[in-house]
Amino acid sequence: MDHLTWLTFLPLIGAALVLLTPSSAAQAQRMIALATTLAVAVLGVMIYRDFDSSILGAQQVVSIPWFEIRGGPAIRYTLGIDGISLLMVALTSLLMPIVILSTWGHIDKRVKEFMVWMLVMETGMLGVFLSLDLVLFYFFWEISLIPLYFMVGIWGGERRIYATIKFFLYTLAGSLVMLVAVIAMLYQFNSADIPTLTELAAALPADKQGWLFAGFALAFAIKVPVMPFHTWLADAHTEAPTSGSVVLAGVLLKMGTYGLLRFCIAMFPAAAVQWAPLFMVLGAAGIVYGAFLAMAQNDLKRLVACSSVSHLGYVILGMFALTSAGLQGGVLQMVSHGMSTGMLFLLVGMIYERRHTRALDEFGGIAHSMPLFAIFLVIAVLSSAALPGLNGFVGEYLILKGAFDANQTLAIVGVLGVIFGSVYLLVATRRVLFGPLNKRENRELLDLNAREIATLAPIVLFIVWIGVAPTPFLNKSQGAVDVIVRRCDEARALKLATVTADPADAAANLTTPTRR
Amino acid sequence: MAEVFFYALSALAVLFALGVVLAKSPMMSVLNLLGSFFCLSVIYLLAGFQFMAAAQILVYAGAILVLFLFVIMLLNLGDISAHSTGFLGALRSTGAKIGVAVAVAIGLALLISVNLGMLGLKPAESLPDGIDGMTGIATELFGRYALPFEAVSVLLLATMVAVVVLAKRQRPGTDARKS
Amino acid sequence: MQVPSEHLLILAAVLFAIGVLGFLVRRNVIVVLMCVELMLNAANLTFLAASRQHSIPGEPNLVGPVFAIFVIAIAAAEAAVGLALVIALFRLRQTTESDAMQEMEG
Amino acid sequence: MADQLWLWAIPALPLAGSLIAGLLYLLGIERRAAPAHGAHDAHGQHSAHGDSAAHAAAHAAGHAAAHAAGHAPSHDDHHDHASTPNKGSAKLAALVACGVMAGALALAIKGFFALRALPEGSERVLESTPWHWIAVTGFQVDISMVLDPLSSALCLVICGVGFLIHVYSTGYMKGDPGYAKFFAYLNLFVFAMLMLVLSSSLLGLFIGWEGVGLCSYLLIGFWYAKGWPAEAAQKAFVMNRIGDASFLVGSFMLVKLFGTLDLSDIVNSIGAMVRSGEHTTELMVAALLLFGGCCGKSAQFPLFTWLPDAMAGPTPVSALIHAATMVTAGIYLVVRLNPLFAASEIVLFVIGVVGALTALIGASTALVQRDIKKVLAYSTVSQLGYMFLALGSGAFAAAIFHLITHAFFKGLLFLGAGSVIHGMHHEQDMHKMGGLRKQMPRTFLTFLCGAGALSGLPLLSGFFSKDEILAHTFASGGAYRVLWAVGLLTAAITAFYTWRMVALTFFGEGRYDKKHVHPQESPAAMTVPLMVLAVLSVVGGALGLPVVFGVAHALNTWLEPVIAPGRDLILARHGGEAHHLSHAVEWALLGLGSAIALFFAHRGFHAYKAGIERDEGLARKRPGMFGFLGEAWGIDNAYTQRIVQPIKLIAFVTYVVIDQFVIDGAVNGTAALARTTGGGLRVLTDGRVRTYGIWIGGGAALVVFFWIWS
Repeated sequence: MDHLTWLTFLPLIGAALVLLTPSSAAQAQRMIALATTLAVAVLGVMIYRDFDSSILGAQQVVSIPWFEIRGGPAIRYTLGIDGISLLMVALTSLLMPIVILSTWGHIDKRVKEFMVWMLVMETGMLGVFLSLDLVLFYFFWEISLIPLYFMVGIWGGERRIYATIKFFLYTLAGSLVMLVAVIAMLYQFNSADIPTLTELAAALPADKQGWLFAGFALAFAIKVPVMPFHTWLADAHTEAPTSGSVVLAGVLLKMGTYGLLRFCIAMFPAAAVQWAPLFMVLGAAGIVYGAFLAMAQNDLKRLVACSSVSHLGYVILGMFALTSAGLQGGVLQMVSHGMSTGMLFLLVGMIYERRHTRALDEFGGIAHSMPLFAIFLVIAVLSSAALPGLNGFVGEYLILKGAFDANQTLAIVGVLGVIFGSVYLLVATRRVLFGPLNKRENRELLDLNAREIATLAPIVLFIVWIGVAPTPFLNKSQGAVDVIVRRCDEARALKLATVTADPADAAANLTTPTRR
Repeated sequence: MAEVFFYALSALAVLFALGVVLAKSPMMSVLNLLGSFFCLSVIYLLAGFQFMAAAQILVYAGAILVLFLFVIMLLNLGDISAHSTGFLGALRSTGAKIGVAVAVAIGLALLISVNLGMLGLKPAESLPDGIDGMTGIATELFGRYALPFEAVSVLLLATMVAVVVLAKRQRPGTDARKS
Repeated sequence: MQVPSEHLLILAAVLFAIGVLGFLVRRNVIVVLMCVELMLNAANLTFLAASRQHSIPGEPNLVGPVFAIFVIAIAAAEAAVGLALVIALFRLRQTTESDAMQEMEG
Repeated sequence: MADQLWLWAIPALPLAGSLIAGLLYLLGIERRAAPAHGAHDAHGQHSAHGDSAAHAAAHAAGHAAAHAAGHAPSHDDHHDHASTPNKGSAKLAALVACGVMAGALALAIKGFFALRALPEGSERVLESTPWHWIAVTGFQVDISMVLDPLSSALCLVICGVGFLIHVYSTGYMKGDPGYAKFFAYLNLFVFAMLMLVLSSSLLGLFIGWEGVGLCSYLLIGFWYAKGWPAEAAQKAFVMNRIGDASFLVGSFMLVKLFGTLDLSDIVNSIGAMVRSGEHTTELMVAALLLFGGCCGKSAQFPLFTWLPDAMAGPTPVSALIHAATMVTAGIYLVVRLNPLFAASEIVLFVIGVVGALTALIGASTALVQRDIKKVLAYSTVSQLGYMFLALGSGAFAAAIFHLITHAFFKGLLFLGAGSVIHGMHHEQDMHKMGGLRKQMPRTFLTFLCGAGALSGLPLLSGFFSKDEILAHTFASGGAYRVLWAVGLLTAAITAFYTWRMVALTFFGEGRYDKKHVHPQESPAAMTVPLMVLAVLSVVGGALGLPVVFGVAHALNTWLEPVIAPGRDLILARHGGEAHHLSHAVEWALLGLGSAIALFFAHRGFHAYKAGIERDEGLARKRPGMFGFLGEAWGIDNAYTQRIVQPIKLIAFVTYVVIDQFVIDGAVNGTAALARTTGGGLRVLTDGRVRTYGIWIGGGAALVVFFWIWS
């Protein structure tokens, strides 16, 4: 079999192995899950290494007939990888072993089921990023939804049922709207192949693209979540077990932004150009809104969840700037956010395991009893606050630069987020780490052990790596992004041409954004 | 000759079926059902389905109905007791009356659809007499339908397990929900 | 046999309707299960009638019988599970009346 | 221009030192790690089968250590040198840190001579191989290390003063539990600062710019256990971030205008752009936005309030970061991009006004402070204002001149204050000092040199640099004359508060608790750097003697290639005529400056020589004014009331009202609607199998009837 199929279904094999173990062998189940995810990571690195940046479209494609719909298109099992999905796949495959390793600390009941769900989820997520068939994509999309439902519902906190149902209904509502759009696409173009559909759909006039765009956009916007649809996120994060939060923030949310990029922008450039201002406004609003939410939180985990809303606002702002810098920044920010927010959730989980509270005012002065924890937390916070030289900065700078070229006012609103971001992050850091160590429980806290260091160290490595040398990462996705930017420029030129009825203007507009 | 047999058996099958529904005792229902199945079996034979006729007797009459009988005996429901509400007794509730109406509606619907000639059936003269030879059935089952066939076997296995789990008597001192 | 297939179908329809009648009216779960069997038989008869229709002499159509066999197998499974449930219910409630099972009320 | 790879070594050395020191710190700390296996106290069953004994032992040990740790926070301020000796790893860290600083200094000197070796008049630039940092289609950031006269001068200051302060810190921080960590931070800071001045790209500069902010954050909050240092650190970072946000937007505008962030490319293309008359507004806005960044970093009005709070950090930090180097980054940026700022008269004037205003606010506030470090902090704010005043009047070289002399004398004063504080067992209140000249003679003498330079006593370094600024401002004429008057007033106040500080600290009766506090001279590690800096403070003026002295202005000549573009733009605006003061006027200004400095220094010294009665009298007679000055004109309080509180309120309203009530209310309302509807419909599902059967059967019948009917 080919690499991509192995990559996608290896976790399922691991899940089957876990199922074969007796329920009581928790340690064996953990080790199997860890070994599986590590194998996937190795495979992911191999695929990353073999990736050829000079090819613009999908590569390493595998395509097998699956089934046919009478009167509709043939559905194929098609996997392939391009620059954008490559980064997402790399993020997923590298984050999962860390997530599994982190479960040692907080999953001690029904370990077997948890590991199975985790592995099923990995298959679902990898499938979403790799599918090149619309129906296959939808299939994986729904697959990846279910495990989190159980993770929150079984291993979650006190209000887990409320959070689960809210999360499930929200995303399901989005998915159903998307299903309608998917079916419409299948019958409209009589094809389920995503590259073919992209070509065909992009040729539609703007008004016809609008409805399909809206159908996909709503589903993805809920998943991201874009500002008015965000309330499920804070609840889901707060109630989810640490590892669930890490996967949710690290990868699942990226499925939304990935979908926006792959479907809404690439397939419907004309509609994207038309709706870009709205999304940029929502993105910028999300940045500031999320920051304000985070400032008002006392629960550390909820604070990090709100900061996610803010950070994903940047991604939306950058992507819908529809410029090379904005899109590239958005893609890199997806990876960066997975690293930094994932790390923050891990750290919050570690301290929760020790203190069984996440209320900020319960802490203070922890840097004294847990110096290593303090160092890791400060690194994660700085990465999240986009300190130059760490990963967050590169993405944010490119996003804001791209957004500035498209819309100065919104970019300035986004820059305000830089200030607010440092406020809530630093205030939280101070209240947890610094100040007098005047609570007895905090004095007796034990510092990180070797396993916890092992979960955090790889993330730190990537935080610094991406921060110092982002260009190799950016180069991977450059080709795919350039194609999208070109489509959008053409759509914009067409729109201008129809408005001004002056082809010379349109041509001029076409050339400006690509100027060095 | 065969035609007469068919109509007689048909009438008998319907009567037995009514017996199933109307009998007060479950035991009588089973016996009526058995009669109905026998009649159908012969009808299959007449229509040219030798293998199906055999299967009907062996599996339905031989296996399934024995299972019913066994359960009735096991639970000691054979006698007419407070355990069972007969047809007329059940008919007193409004729901059951609506049920009768729905059943009649379904029957009418089916009969009408058959009689309207919407199906465009061929006349009986051109139909063959023997249809399901063993060879043919076997070829189909293990050829084109091998996968469904295996799936059914898995289903039966799962059923066996399920039945054991469901019908197993709990040992005293263990809680079923925690095991 | 020179009986038109319509008559087979009419017989199936009548049997099916009787099955539905019992299913909807009777409260005894065992009888209800039997009525289900009755309906399944009616369905089998329909399958066979269809098979007969689509056969020409020397070239039998075997889809109908094959599906009837599947129906029989699944009916067996259904009956087994149903009866096991009846046993479980009887243990719990000392009755086989279906109205005793009303916990799933919405 | 050959590739000079070794230039990378200048910032890389401190970075390596920082990493090594950090590693040594990590090795040195006594960590109590949680058991490696399973979750912790939540479920003991993991540890129960196996290592329960070991676990219990670890727990007991944990208790003991917790007690020790519990004492530590209140301890580290008044640490007892004998009781907590530094570990070997910590000493090694200090050694490494000082060693890399010496190495960096040597390289900086090498760079200076390499530049001098290039022929005068040619472009004196050394550039290293670039590092391709960010590259996307249409936008690329390459960073190389560039040594030109300006960065070379600042490199020397950073490495030189930095080295001295590192040495000083080995004495000052002795016995602190975070000894190695301190040096790791300090080295990291030097790395960031060198990145800032050496980087060829505005974004590379920004790495250093935020990097120094980070180190400042870490070092201000070094004694985080006390609480308020952590708050001060946070305030410093956030206020810097406000400036940085402005900086970022400015950089976007520059990319849009020039398509690059390379500093020399920008400088080279501004001239043509100005002459073409295009994009004048954009240039102006970009300059003002970048200046906003400078206001944050260099503590100018209205963002200066973090700097006095930053005194919560250890004193060597105040000397290095908050006096000599980091806070001058804004001045460096303006000089580096001088044509951008010189392109618009308005921008220059805004800079001048902000500078003068800050100078006045800072100096007047320093008048009434009791905390010796606060006096120096406000003095720094004020002196930075001077530098911006110089930039505003187009005197870029004068600003750098004052930057250098200020680094010498203010570094010296801070270190001297640190020596005093060290000797006084961490007492900072000048009202509780007095008469220390006898106990701490070396500190006293060096402090005098610094105070003289700060107050502008004739022939000391500060005298020349300050005089040059005032002369330039005077020469610019017009509204700048008002700014000159403000500058002169500030000079008077400066002389007054400087000598007030000297008098309160070193003269009069000792006002401290003589039973418990025994002031003593600091060790050599601390006094030797003081002496070196004292010498520099005295003779530093030689770098830029006034023209009337008849010698060449060394610094002007050296910086000529860097500041020429901006100066030419200003000259072009004035029709090619420079404002030249006649020798007589220059002499007069020099005389005026000397007279004012001497007079007010005398007044300040005499008023406080005897004691603190004057302060008390002032507080009694003019409490309103005293409080107003003491709180830096009430600006900080205004921020708290007008900005911080409303934002907190907005955040709360956003969360509770908008998020919970409106958005989530809508969501839960939808759910409630569904539940109500479902409740109404549940009558239909009574749980009886037969009822469901009827629904199914009826539905099926309907479907068939529909089929028949159609």
